[in-house]
Amino acid sequence: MIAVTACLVLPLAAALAAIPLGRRAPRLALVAAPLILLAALAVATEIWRTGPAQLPVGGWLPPLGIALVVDGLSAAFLLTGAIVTGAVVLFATSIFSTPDRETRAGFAFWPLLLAMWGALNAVFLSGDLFNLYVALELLTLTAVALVALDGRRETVAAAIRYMLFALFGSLAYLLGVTLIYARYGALDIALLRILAEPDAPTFVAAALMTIGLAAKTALFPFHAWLPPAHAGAPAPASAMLSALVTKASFYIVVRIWFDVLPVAGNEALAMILGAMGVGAILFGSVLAIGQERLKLVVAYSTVAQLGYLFLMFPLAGSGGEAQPWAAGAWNGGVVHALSHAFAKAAMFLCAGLFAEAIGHDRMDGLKGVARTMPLTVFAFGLAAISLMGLPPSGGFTAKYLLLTAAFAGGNHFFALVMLAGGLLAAIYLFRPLERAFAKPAEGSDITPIARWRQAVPLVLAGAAIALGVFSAVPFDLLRIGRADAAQEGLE
Amino acid sequence: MSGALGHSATLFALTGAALVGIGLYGFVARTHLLRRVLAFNVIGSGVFLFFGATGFRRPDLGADPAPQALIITGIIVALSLTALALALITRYAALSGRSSLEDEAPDDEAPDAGDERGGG
Amino acid sequence: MTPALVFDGLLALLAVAAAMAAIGGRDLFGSVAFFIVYGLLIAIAWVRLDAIDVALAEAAIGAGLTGILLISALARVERTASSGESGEGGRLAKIAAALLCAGVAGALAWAALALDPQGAGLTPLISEALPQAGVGNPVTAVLLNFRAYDTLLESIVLLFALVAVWSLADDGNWGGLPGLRQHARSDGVLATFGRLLPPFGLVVAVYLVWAGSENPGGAFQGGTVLAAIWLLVAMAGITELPRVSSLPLRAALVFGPAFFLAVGAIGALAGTFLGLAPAAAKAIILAVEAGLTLSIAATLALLVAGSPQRTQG
Amino acid sequence: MSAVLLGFAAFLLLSVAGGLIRVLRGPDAADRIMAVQLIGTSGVAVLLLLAAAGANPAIVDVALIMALLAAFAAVAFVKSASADGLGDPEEPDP
Repeated sequence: MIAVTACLVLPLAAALAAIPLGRRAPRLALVAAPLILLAALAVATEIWRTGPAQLPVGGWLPPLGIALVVDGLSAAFLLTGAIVTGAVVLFATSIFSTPDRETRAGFAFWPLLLAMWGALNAVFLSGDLFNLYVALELLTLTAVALVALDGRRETVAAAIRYMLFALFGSLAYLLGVTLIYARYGALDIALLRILAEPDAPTFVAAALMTIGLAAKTALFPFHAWLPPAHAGAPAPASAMLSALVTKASFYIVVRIWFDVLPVAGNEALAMILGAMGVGAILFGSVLAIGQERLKLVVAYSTVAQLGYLFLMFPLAGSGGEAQPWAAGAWNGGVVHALSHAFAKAAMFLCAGLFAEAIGHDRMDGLKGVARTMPLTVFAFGLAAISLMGLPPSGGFTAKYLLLTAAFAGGNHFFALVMLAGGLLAAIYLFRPLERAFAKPAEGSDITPIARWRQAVPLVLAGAAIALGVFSAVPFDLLRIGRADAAQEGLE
Repeated sequence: MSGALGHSATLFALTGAALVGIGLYGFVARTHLLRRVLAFNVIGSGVFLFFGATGFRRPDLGADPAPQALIITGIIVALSLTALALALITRYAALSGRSSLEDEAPDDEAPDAGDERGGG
Repeated sequence: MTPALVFDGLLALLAVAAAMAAIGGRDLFGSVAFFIVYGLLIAIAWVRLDAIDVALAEAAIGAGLTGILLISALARVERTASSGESGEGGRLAKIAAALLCAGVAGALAWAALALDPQGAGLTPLISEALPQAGVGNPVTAVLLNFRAYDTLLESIVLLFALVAVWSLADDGNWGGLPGLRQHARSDGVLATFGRLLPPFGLVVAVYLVWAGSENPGGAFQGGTVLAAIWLLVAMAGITELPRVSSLPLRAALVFGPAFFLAVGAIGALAGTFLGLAPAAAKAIILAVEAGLTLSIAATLALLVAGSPQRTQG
Repeated sequence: MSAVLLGFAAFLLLSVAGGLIRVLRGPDAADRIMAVQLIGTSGVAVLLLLAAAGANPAIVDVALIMALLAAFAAVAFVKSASADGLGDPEEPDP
């Protein structure tokens, strides 16, 4: 499958070429982005026709070599990543273009963004625990650098705080991986699915890897780094960070939990993850309500929304016994990750446009923007619908599935928290929208924004809605090659 | 490995575990940013030593080459992260005159000044 | 008690002591000194674990370059920032942290002792596949053939660490020279050192890369030595490092990973991503290693030098 | 034979321990640098003994790298101790 290789090689090659190209890098990115999107589409259609595949890199079969895994889950994330990143590339060309002389940020942004894309695709395609580590570190490196790109003291501090959590997360994950290798002599996830046994080293390894990845995903209580980092980065970078970078580590957790660990009997560990998710939903939502800056509202909303993702683990039930609601919870968690990616990317891009138009991102400055920037406000509203979980959106489908699983499994507490989270999201998202529709303040000065740039977040927000309207398509895609543990009890 | 006591692999695996503990203490309990990066490197080499020792359980077969290769990769990755962390810290020191993150005064001018510092 | 056990026990004890001193000390300069000693001891431990390739990497990178990065970062931070570790947590927090860390170390030790003492890992599989790998050193075979994909990503990680470091420059200095101007007395010890050592280092570096295919060594170790030599010459004030805007420099930085990636892509067109035909494997691996050595050397040297800090030489 | 060599190597480690005390006590940066250099030299000697004990010439390469990089670390140390952190203690004051 040449398309799979293209998904890895194209963004990395573009990232490398962007370094010597300097000022011409934006044009290169504009050429590369549609190609990578096409490659991701080709991967999805290919597995749609022929089913899941395992591709040994270099022809060496695991455990000796590394195998790439292409199934519905990886294709869904590849495609989401390609759509969001493609939109970000388009959006960023007018911010980080340097027509006359190469500038620092104008140089650094493009190779970092393209390498981030390559790292994301590498994570989504890798089936090897150590290879995932290297890909994850490439992702972290580019993410931290993009947080600090502004160069102000506060953003550098935010980047350092992010880096400290990320370093902690890497070490914990790496330690888990070494234990797995020491125990099984293998790092391939598909092989480990067969080999794994519920014993002491496996349990310690699972706990370490999960904690490390949770820190990288900013799951409560490891969330403290996220709001300043995501709010301080330039808008296109914030969109990447909130939409995709946090999802990459979550994606690995899903792979590990449903492929490696179903045998490890981690009822307690799953409940801890669920409790952390509950903490994230409540804590993130309540703090989002109190923020006076739009980007911080959106960033705290990310903290809250990430919490839903981790409810998937206790709701799907571990231990591998057939639970009729497991598939629903799994689908709900994954669709939530995808629709949040679209909605949050749209929202950060909207926030960036508002800030450009009014010169800052304080909430009171938003008064009346609905009149001058109706397109952007509409996109923000659509994204908000998905985040609140209102129909007909991807966010609704996801939360509906998670809620159904919670009631079916008798987890009423989780259901209650999810409902409360939806209500709180309505409150914190209503505040900026209410201001946008208010009467404009006297003497407010608004810089006009080009229409095509306002259309970019609209497309992303539309994708979040479409995920709900046409939910049969993602469900069929995700079904391809799904792990047994996520399939138990499926009709 | 307990069956092979007297053989140095056990000793070095336990040393690696101890180094992870020592480094982790420095990483959480000390505040000077440079020392935390140093602690990160101590944890890292502890993890590697632990890994390498578990790969040397069978002296009759020699050291397992796979962990060795992974460790070399890990050393380069750790160096890359260290270099970035140090560059961030020098930049931060130049901008703020500080060498630790704690007691940071909230800055009202900054659009990103988080007004919440609780949690983990 | 065999002499081997006495030696290893003493070595482990010293490494733990050096680590504790590096973590616990008051004076940061002393901590960095302890860290370098710690790295040397760990390199010796790798020799005792029969992992010569890792020992080389640790001596060159873990102890060598990381230590030097720390020294120069310390010098820069102390020039601009107030020192002192104010705001360290209270006694109770420290005890809690110590207990947590002891718990983690204990859990690891417990997991290590629970492992099967007969576990052979991948050793048998690797020896079986080695004849098709193109190189005789099994570690190089894993790095550049069996798990070449890891190594490809890792070379890109290193390069992007440099891009990230550069991205922290002052806007006004963009495109300029990395680090501050170095100077030394023209006939002093340092300058003499800078003239004498390069030929030596060059030979050692080339030897390490060449030897890596059959014996311990390889691109990363050789590249580190080259980087150290280049930096030494620059530190002695004999040459300047190039501007970050220099196209030849950027080409040199990108060349190794790009060549490696191209090899992978060509393999994909022929059927397997990063696939190397056994007959051509040795030649391809040596070519990739040569390219990587060049790029790694340039990247590491510029990582140590830091982001551009001036526009005039 | 190898046991004797390992015994010697262990003895050299004791000198490393002595060096560690000097690094700890200082009091000057220069004392610490000198102690690190001493330890580096002992480390090289230990490696050479291990190479002989294990009859493994590749270990000599490790010793070679260690010697080279230790010299380099000394330069970096000396640099950082000079007046502006970029010069050479031998230079006359500018």
